[in-house]
Amino acid sequence: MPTHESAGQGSATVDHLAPDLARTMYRHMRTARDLDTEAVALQRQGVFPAYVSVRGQEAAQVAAATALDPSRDFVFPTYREMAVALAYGVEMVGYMATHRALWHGGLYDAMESRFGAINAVVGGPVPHAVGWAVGERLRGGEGVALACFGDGASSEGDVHEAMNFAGVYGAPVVFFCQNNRWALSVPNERQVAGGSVAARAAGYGMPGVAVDGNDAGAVHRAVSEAAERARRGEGPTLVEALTYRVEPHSTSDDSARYRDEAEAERWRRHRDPVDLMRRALIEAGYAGEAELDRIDAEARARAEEIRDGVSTAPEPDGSELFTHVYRETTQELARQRRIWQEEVRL
Amino acid sequence: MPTHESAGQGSATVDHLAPDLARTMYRHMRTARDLDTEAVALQRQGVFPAYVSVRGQEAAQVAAATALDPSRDFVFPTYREMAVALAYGVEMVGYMATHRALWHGGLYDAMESRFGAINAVVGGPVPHAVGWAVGERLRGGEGVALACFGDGASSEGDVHEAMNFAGVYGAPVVFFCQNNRWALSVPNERQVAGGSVAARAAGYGMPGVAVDGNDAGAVHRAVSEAAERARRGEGPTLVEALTYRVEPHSTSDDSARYRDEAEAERWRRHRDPVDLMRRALIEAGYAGEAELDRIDAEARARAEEIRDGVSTAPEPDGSELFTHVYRETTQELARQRRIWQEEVRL
Amino acid sequence: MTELIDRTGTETQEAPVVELSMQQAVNRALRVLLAEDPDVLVFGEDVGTLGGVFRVTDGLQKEFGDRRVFDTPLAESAIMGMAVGLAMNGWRPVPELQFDGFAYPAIDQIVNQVARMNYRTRGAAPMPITLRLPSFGGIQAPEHHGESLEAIFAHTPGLKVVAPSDPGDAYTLLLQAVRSDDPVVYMEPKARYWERRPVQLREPDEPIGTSRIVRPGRHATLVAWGAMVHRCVQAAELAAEDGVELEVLDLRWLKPIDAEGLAASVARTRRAVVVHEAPLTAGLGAEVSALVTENCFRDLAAPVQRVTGFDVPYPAGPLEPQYLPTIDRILLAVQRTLEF
Amino acid sequence: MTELIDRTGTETQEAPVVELSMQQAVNRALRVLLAEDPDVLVFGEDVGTLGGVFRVTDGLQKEFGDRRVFDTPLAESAIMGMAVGLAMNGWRPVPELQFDGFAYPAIDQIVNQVARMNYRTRGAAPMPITLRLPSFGGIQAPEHHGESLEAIFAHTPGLKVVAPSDPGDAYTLLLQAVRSDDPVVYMEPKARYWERRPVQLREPDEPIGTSRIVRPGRHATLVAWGAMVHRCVQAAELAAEDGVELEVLDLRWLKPIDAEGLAASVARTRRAVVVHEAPLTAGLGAEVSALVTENCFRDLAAPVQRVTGFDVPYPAGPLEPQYLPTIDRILLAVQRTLEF
Ligand SMILES: Cc1ncc(C[n+]2csc(CCOP(=O)(O)OP(=O)(O)O)c2C)c(N)n1
Ligand SMILES: Cc1ncc(C[n+]2csc(CCOP(=O)(O)OP(=O)(O)O)c2C)c(N)n1
Ligand SMILES: [Mg+2]
Ligand SMILES: [Mg+2]
Repeated sequence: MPTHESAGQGSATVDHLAPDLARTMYRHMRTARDLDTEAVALQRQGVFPAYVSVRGQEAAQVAAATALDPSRDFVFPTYREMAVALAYGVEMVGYMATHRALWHGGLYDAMESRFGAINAVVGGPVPHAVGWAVGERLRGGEGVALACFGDGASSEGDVHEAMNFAGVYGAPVVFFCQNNRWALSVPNERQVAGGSVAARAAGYGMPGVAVDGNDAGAVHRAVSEAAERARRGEGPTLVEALTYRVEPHSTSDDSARYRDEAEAERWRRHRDPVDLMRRALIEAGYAGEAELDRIDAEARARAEEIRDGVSTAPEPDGSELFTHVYRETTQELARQRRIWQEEVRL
Repeated sequence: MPTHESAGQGSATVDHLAPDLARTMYRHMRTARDLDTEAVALQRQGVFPAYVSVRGQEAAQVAAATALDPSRDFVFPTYREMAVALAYGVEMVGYMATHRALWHGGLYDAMESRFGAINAVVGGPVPHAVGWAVGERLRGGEGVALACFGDGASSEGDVHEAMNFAGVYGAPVVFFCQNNRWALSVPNERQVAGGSVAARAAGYGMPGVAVDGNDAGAVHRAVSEAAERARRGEGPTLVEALTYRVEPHSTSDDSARYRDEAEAERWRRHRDPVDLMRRALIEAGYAGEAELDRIDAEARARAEEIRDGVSTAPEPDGSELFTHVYRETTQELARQRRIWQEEVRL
Repeated sequence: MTELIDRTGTETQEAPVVELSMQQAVNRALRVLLAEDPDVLVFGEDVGTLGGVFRVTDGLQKEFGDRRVFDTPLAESAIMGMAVGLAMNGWRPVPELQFDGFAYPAIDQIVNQVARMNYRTRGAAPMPITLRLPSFGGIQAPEHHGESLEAIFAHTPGLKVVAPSDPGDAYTLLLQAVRSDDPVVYMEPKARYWERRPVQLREPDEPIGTSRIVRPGRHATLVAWGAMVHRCVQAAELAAEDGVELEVLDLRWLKPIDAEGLAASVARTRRAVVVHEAPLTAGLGAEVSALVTENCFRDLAAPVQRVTGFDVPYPAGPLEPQYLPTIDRILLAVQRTLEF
Repeated sequence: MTELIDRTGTETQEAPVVELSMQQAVNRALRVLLAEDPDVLVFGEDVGTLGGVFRVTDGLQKEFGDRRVFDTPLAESAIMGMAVGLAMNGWRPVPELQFDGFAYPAIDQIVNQVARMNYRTRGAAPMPITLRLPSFGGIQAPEHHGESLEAIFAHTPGLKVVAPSDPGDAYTLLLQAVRSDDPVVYMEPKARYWERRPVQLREPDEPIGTSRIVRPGRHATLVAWGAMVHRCVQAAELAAEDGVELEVLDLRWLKPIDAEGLAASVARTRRAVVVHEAPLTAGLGAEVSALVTENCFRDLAAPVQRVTGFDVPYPAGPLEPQYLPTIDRILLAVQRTLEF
């Protein structure tokens, strides 16, 4: 069975982290939290047609991102990876643009960021991570792919096929499952046979680690170790971060229809990852209240700046419909573009 | 880790079987062997366009079939299940018709036989077994579904999705993997990450049993126990029968291109399941040479009868192209049938 | 076979008129089906406790229990594969796949298994499966939530395909689809889920494959299905102000297609414009164009015009209105055919 | 854009003539591609040690090593998903899916990922992937080994699709497909794998999307691709005995379709018959028919005829010749169009 590290402790472990790193993680978590709050507000104001909150998953996301090396690794995200993006260094106005529906995949440069386009197919990008990782080994590189997916996604065939491929090829992949207990309205009990995603790893001959997903330090350790294993050529690891989706699935969802919101409330109150991290920093002597307040203020400013950026970003021109379909366009598509020009743009 | 029962013993265990059952199993195995030999010959003679041999897998197949109750269970086969069909009581001329390409799914009645149509999509029928089993429980029945698949099929997403569904619903399914070491030209080492299909079971919270697939008694016990578990409402089990594909993948294949045929030869010589069963029957005092010779003769006669039946079966009439597309045909299809009548049948 | 009689015709007098959205009409139909046939099962992602992301299955689990209406894990291929096995055990499965774009992971089970199991077993194992698939675009949704897969389904032997355009048809056609012993893909136009309309809850009384003249006219026939029917009616209303009378034919059944109904309309109007959301190339508009031309070659005064989505991936919000056929594009195509 | 010049034209003089089957020609092309570009990777089920079930990749692993040419586990979706990731890491993947019917499990990755990753990333992550897919029927194979998926691929924005009909084109078009930075589905007509023909190993010298007049004629144009081109040529030879000169146009590229080449031919002949193996309804023949009609309406003397597989699942051996378009059916369609 997979190792459970500090699951359910209700605390964050930071002693093994350099103080600087721990503070940086806190800063990202706080920024993500504020940006999340701004995003929910933007949706209420009608600026975003919809938004998927990462609230409560900041520890898991920031820790995974900061355990990687953005100069050589590559992240394959889902649609709920805002704090991973932020902590990994993705240009955030471009990232948030997806929520304003400016461009499905986001407006950041996926290749420059080494952070794939936002992907809405549950499970779909996981094999991409394996392909990237196989390719990385083939060219002798030392990069590691992080494959993000949810507990619901673990049911998809693609995730299984990807894990089996990674095992067979010994590919440098970290399968990073954020188990937030819910896949839209379906809880783990009716989603994950056997109850543990991490437990699936053994069947592919790879280590599986279940870790407290609200403990940033624990997740950081687990992902770091998995990444280092992969980098050493020892193959894939599955890390399951046990956390909780405290918000509804998206702003279009009403979670009161299918769950007891008191449970979410308990997670918000007693296991909020940002609070836990703040407390741990102070207890470890890594930062004082004043310094943390300063970081909080900076985080707020950064979040507001991103909010303003995405709110005022220009809408893409309609011609972009046609620009990126092919590298080398076709006569037929050029003809259709003319029709668009004459009949739609007017 | 899954239990390995008598793996690699090079013997068959029959003590736990009633003598009658053990002799019946031997009869089926011998008949299947002879029919297989006839089928390969028919392919050489051009009667069959191609054939997939079950040679060496007779123990696994006959044992699985005889562990079930054909009056209430249901088998979901692949394309390599001839001995399962035979032992389960399927009308064998209709079964073999698929190899003469008379009808893709075979010409037996799948519903009457409680043995699904021959299915060439690797992994594809496995979710059907789960659906059938879920439906069986819903109507309060006690039937069990046997989902047949190969080691190669274990890589397909459908097999994973099916196992997870079965686990979540506690469906009465026996996942029956015949691991014959090869998926066409690809050996287990480059197919099954972790090396064991049975080991995957734990990840779905179900028992996984690896069993010597050339020991008919061992397979019978494993499948019986799995079926009884399922019948008692205790959910699915994964049984992996470890065996070996001693023939090429099909008559179109040349296995010398990718493997050392000496290995196949060792399996033929030392672990032939029909030989092992014969020896075990004698050793257990379940039958004497004379009786077994009589069974052998009967098996040969039966195989020849099936061979003759399938060789002389009439080809389907062209109108059958149109008969079974829908329960309620369409005007358009009726129109196309007229075109066929006027322009093709002539 | 086109039904020319208006909804108020005599044979439908008994059906009561109620005000319903399409989402409610589908819900009503499911309720009728679950009540009348104990073999009907409704399942899919989030259809149970939640009642579906569009609330189409709202209240069904409560009313019929979690054995008749239940959630599945998140795996589209297994949902359709399970439907096959349930059908083989005598059930009448009504699975939902949550969005059009997530039918792709299930295409293998749909094409290779659902659509041909009756054929493969020579009629022994019928597949009375109705796949409910919220479809088409127009709601500014995320990627993969605005796709039109009808051409793929219509190309698949063994399937029948239907797309209602209003609440009344949604109700009646779903009854017809689920009661049919053949597999049917039932495509619900998401963009039309919410508008409430006076609806007659009619029992099916036309054969599968019957189209409907939504608005009669004589200068050209607009052919559409799903949400585009409404748009064509709007275009026809505008054209009428200029004295151009457009007939709007709601194809409804995309397989089998009502070739006779199409031909009868175009024989009268001599001109046709087919409108759909899917990309142009190899879209179902090509089939309509080919069919009409084959059946009405001598009558046609102009080539059939196609007004469709462009050959580009379905775009995000702000570009959606520029991708989908606009009323302007429809009217320009009408003009082209009239001036040909 | 139709290339009217025969293979013996001046610009191709340098290419040596050798006798090759299509299977060998594809093998040669792969060898050239692997040799010229270290980023080319060939992978799929059984393509490595075995050299493919059709021996198309025979010897490649030996020559280029098992890092460039390798077997995968048995999972089609992951094969295409892996191709996406490899492309994002700078490789030029040439995956094989073993048979047409087993592309269905990979449709989600092909449609939702391969075809639109360049679009999704606004050009940051191109997908120079060539999917080699042994396709079409005619070899009396088991179920799912005789399917024609071109309509699905052609309907998918972001894909390009090509189907060679002879060894020479197979060689040249594969070079073109793999060197292209766009994803291409390359459909190999299995029934034509084995016949050896004198072949010029030509470098690509025409744009993507160029059709080819295989046989010039003036009474009607037969439009086909893959194995049906050969059958159309046979039909044309028979018709010629009766003084009917049929032009045979090998479409080759099924996306983009050579609309100009088609129109130019039909403008001359005024009649067209499109022939394909896939079922009729919503097949690519509908697109060809619609296109030709749109572009040649005034020239057309008769509606475009479609001679296709029937709307039934691809059948087993003995029924295969009754399912596939026969020479008789082609000639009857020619007669219909001539007598219209
Ligand atoms: C293939 C596919 N099927 C269905 C959906 C619709 N859908 C979007 S998110 C979601 C739940 C995903 O749950 P999980 O994987 O746990 O991720 P989470 O939302 O909890 O982060 C569903 C069903 C989808 N996006 N993709
Ligand atoms: C989905 C799918 N992909 C590919 C194939 C082609 N194919 C037929 S059998 C086979 C190997 C199957 O291996 P395994 O599952 O181990 O079964 P075995 O043949 O050994 O009985 C392959 C690749 C197929 N039939 N279906
Ligand atoms: Mg979740
Ligand atoms: Mg095998």
